[in-house]
Order: sequence, then C-alpha cells, then structure tokens
Amino acid sequence: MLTGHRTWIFDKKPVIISTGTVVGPFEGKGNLARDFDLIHGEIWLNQDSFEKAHQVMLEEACQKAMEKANLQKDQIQFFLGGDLINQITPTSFATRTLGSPYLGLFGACSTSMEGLALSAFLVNYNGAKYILTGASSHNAAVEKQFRYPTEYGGQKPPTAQWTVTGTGVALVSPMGKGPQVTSATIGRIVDMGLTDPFNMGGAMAPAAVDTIEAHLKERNVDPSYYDLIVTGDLGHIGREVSLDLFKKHGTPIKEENYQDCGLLIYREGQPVLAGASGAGCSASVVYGHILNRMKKGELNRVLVVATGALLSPLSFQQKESIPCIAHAVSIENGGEEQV
Amino acid sequence: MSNKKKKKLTPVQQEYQAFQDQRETKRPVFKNCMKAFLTGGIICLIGQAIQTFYIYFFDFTDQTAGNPTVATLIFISMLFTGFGVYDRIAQFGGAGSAVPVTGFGNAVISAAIEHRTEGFVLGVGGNMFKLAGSVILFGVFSAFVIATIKTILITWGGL
Amino acid sequence: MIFFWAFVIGGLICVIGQIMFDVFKLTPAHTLCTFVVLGALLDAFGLYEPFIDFAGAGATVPITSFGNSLVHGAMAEAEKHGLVGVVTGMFEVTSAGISAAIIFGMIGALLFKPKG
Amino acid sequence: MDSVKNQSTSITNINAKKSINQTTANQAKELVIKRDDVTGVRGVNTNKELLIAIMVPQMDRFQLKAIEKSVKEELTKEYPDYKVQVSTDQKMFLELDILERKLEKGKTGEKELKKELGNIKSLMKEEA
Repeated sequence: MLTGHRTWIFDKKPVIISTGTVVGPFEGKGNLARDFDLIHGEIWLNQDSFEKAHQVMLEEACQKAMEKANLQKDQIQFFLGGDLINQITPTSFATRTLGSPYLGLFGACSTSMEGLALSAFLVNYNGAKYILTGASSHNAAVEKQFRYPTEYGGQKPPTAQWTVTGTGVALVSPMGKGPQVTSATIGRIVDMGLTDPFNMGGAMAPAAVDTIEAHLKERNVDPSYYDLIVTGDLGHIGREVSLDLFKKHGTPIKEENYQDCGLLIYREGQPVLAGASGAGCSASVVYGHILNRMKKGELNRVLVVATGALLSPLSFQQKESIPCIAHAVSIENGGEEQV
Repeated sequence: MSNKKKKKLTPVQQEYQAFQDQRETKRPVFKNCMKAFLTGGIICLIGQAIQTFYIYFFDFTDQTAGNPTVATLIFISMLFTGFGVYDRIAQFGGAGSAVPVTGFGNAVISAAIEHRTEGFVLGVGGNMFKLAGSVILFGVFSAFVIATIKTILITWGGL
Repeated sequence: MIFFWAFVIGGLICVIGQIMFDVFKLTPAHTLCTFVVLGALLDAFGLYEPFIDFAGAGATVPITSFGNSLVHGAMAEAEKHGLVGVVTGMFEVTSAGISAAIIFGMIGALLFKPKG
Repeated sequence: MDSVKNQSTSITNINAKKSINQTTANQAKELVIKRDDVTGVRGVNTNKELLIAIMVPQMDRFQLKAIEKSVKEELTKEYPDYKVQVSTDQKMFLELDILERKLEKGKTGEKELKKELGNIKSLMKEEA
C-alpha cells in the first residue's frame, strides 16, 4: 500500500525466512566473521577469473539460503539481484545456474535494498511464494573495472573506501519464521555535483538523508521508533556528514542508533581508509550480522538504508558528477509466527 | 575545483559542497610529501647504485649506463608487482613510487597481469598500455613538437 | 656524493608529483603526462642535461627523463637528417625503457596472477 | 667507489722512463689539477694523442659540459701538437686509471697502449 509519495507499507508483512552470506578472506578477518555462513580463504575461489569467483560466491550464498529454508532450486520463483560489474554478468550467470525466473537489478551499492523492497512488494501482493534477493561485489573485480588494475600502485586518499568481497541473499516468503519486512521507501536521485570517485561517502550522504527523512515523514514515525538505523556504505565521512545534516534539518537521530555497514564490517586497523563499500557490503552485513542480532532479540526494529553511487568509469572520465540514491527498508521482529 | 565549474552548480549544491568539504578527511599533504620524498629518493638511490655497478663492472659509460639501469629497475618493478608488493609501497609512497620509471613499469605490468584472464591477444595485448599509453603519447608528441620547432629554428633561423 | 644528490633530487621530483596528486587533485596519469611534457620542455632549453650531470639517477630515473631523452633522440637524428630525423630518431634513446616494460609485462603476465 | 674517491683528490705521475714517454700527460695533469673546478685527473698520451679524464666537484657538475670544454681548450692551446680529448665521464676516469697503473708497472708496450686507447675511445663514442 502506497503511503505518501514513495513509501510502501507491507500489510502482509513478508518474512525473511533465511539468508545466505559468503565473504572473502579480508572480510573474514573483520569484526563480523562469526555472522557469515561461509568465509573463503582466498579471493580467487579456485576460479580462473575474479568475475567467475564473483559468480561462484553468489551461487554459494543462494545455496546456503535454500539449504537453511529446506527448499529446492525449483521452488524459488524469482531471483532479484544485481552487482557492480558491467551488465551485471556475475549475477546473471549465477542465476543461469539457479535456473529460476530472474529480474536483474542495478542500483550500485543500493541494490540489496532495492531487491528486498521489490521482493517484499511482490510477496505482499501474492506475486510469489519464495523469492531470493541479493547483491554481491568482489573487491578485485570491481577495482579492475572502476579503478586501476589491482596490482597498480595508485595511492588512495583517506576518503577512499574499500570494496567488500562478499555477497548476501535473503529468501522472502509470505509465511514462515523470521524478521518481517514492514515497509520500504524508494529513493530518488540526489546529485550534489560532487565528482571525486574517491569520496563516495560524501557524495551519497545527502541521498541517505533524503530517503530517511522521507521515510520517517511518510510513515509518520519518530526516529526513536527504530532500535537502529543502518546505512549501507557511507563510511566515516558520509556518516559524519549525514549526522550533521540531520542536526541541521532538526531530525532527532541519535548517534548511537545510527550505524553504517561500511564501518561495522572491518576491524579497526584494517587498511580500508574511510570504510567499506560495494553492493556486497550492505547485503552481507544486513543479511548476516543485523538479522542475527534481530533473531537474538538484541534489535527489534531496524531501518536499513542502502546507498548507491550511480557512476561508471566512463561517466567519471567524462567529468559528470556522481548521482546518488538510497533505498530504505524497515525490518521488524513480528510478535508471533505467521501462517 | 575551478570557478567555471562551480558556476554551473545550483546554490543548494554549492552549499552542500562547502558543508561536505569541512567534514571531508583532508589528505595529509605534508606527511604524504615526506613519504614521497623518502620512497622516490630510495628508488633513485637504488637506480644510482645499479648505474654505478654497470659502469664499474661492464663496458658502460655515464651516458650509456642509463639504459641497462632503466631495464633493471623495470625488471625489479615486475617482481614487486607480481608478488603484490608494489601497490602496498605505492599506498605508502604515493608519487614517490609513481614518478620513477618503476611506476611506469608497474603501470604496464599490472595491466598486463590483470587482463590475462581475457586472453593474451585481447587481454594482455590490448590492455598493457591502458595506463602507460598516455605517458608515451604525450611524451612522444611533445617531443615531436619541441624537436620540430628546434630543428626549424636551427636550420632556418641559424640558431 | 652523487648518491646523496640522486636521493635528494629524485626525492624532490617525487614531492612535486605528490603535490600535484594531493593539492591539485590530479590523477596519476595526468601527473605523469605533465612530468613527461615538462621533461621534454626542459630539454628544449638545455636545462635537463646539467641536472643529469649533477644528480645522476636522481634525474634519469624519474619519468621526466623520458621526455628529455625522447627530445634528445629526435634532435640527434634531426642534426643528421633534418626534419625526417625528428620522427625516425624519437625512440633511439628511450627504446630500453619501453621495450623492457613490454618484455617484462609479458613475462609478468605469464608468471603471475594478480594478488588482489 | 671509495677507492676512486681517494684517488680523485690526487694525481699520479707515471714514471717517464718506463716504456712509453708519459711526460706530456704528466705535465697536462699538473696543469689541470690546479684548476678549482677539477679534483682529480687521469691521463695518458701517445705520440699523437692526449686523453684526459677529469673529476669535477659535485657542486660544479651543473657546468660539467662547460668545464670539459674549457679544459680541452686550455690543453689544446698548451699542446698544439697533440690531438686532445677531455672527458668527465666516470667510466673514462676508471679506464684511464687502470691504464696508468699498467704503464707504471711498465708492462704495456706501445702497440698495446694504442689498442687500449682505441677501446676507450670507441666506448666514449657510443651515444647513450
């Protein structure tokens, strides 16, 4: 049901019945290692290219999610997902293995929540019984495409962020046990004219603020309604900038209830500069860490705001600014199991 | 950013950029310069050592020793790039590792290694110079212009 | 003594590069292109050779010397063959650097895999 | 490296009596070392040629080519009968140093000396 301009309230409360998260070695050394289903020891995953490794990671995550929910491949009705590589080939190729009907998405690093919002919408209106949705990224594959060859010696400024090698998928269903998707706010493009591809956080912060404020207003709730508002990959700079923007706009968001996936995933001292980024960042942290905490009852209401910078190497070279977007999805613990 | 570019921005964008600028982590310019000095200096020092070695033990003069020195440095650069060390050095040294010829070698070699998965012809061959190509282009073209002007001046201007 | 100056001059050239990175926010590619053109220009006025005499590898190892030796090669041939020499002599001096980069690039691609 | 540094502050006089007469080279060295912008000299002569390698203090190396030229002019004026060659190249200095020592020991004959000089000269002609 549409509320306001761009918020959907899901009255049937679709359930995330299971998740699958797979990450690389660098993430395995981070803070959240215990929350991931599978941690690979090396970034090649025994494949002969980074792109194939990227694809395999997604296949494994889907497998994990289906295993946990006791489902077979042919029971999955739709797959909604995407990644950052040209024409989202890793996701498309992984879905070729999966064999289910497939809707490819691109929202850069906001793909995870774009997929979850759409899946919840489809499920809410009886469009499907089981939908798999997810997003993934592979550090080396993304670096290769967006920046320089991985072994090239280019100094990254302190504003740069580290692309996560990781993937997270969620199985959404109208019934079952698990955290429920209660509402979603679709973001609009916010472009503040920033052009520095090594400062994504600063570019994306206004988009996150725009979506969060719209969500709170249209859903008519106070920020304190949520135990946690978690952004996708704003990093240190984006988080700080967005907090100051909230202050400026008079939105009472408490610093301790406002976190960022890009800051949660890595340990202090890992050389990631301003934090993590990548489509797999919010996907793996939310579907791994955040949902685990919800299942344990540490968190009951969470608003996930995945942020994306919609640039390409081409647009950057043509001196275009960086358009940004953020999608918000609220995930809440339901009282009792739905049937 | 130039003023011309700024004029195209809306007031809201300008306001946000100023806002963002205050919060952006500043690049530690002085510290980076020190690191670049150290890294670049050491690479040149190694270069000098190699050059002296070639002069003392082979038939190379001050003039001709430059060539084997450059080749040797690029060879070392290949090893460091291949073993995944050069990008670490570069994160520390910045321009200190990019400006010496080893940085040129690194740009060629890293691209070659990276695109091996696309095959040797289209991958390695097609991408080898995707970073270093511009250096060659601008070097050659500017040298062409300069040498042409100079030659014309010498021939007809009696310089 | 030459070792000391190779270190200092080489280091200082890199500092200029770092300033171009950090203060003028140029990409590495833009910085290096600027350096090469600068090297060629300095040689046009005969200013780069004394630098090499003074600092040795401190002046020949940075990429500026690439522009310098391109002009050098071109000029040496131009003295013999006129304007045609500008084109034919271009790579006379710099061939070592470029051929080394190509050869070791290929060997690197055969031997190594990116480490990520 | 160190050995050259020490040598560079001095000049060596080769015994004139042994094998080939090196008086001209010795005199030329005495003359050149008096200059402020030269710290070391090596040189050898045949009956037609005079080869001199000089070392220049670090701070004067910016004017390396000019110094080379002026030393050459000075020597050409002094020894008009000889074909004078002056070099600031480190390699030349090293090679002449080796040759001087051989001459000092008196083991080098005239033929051999000419051959060695030919080698050194061809080395110098190679463009970078």
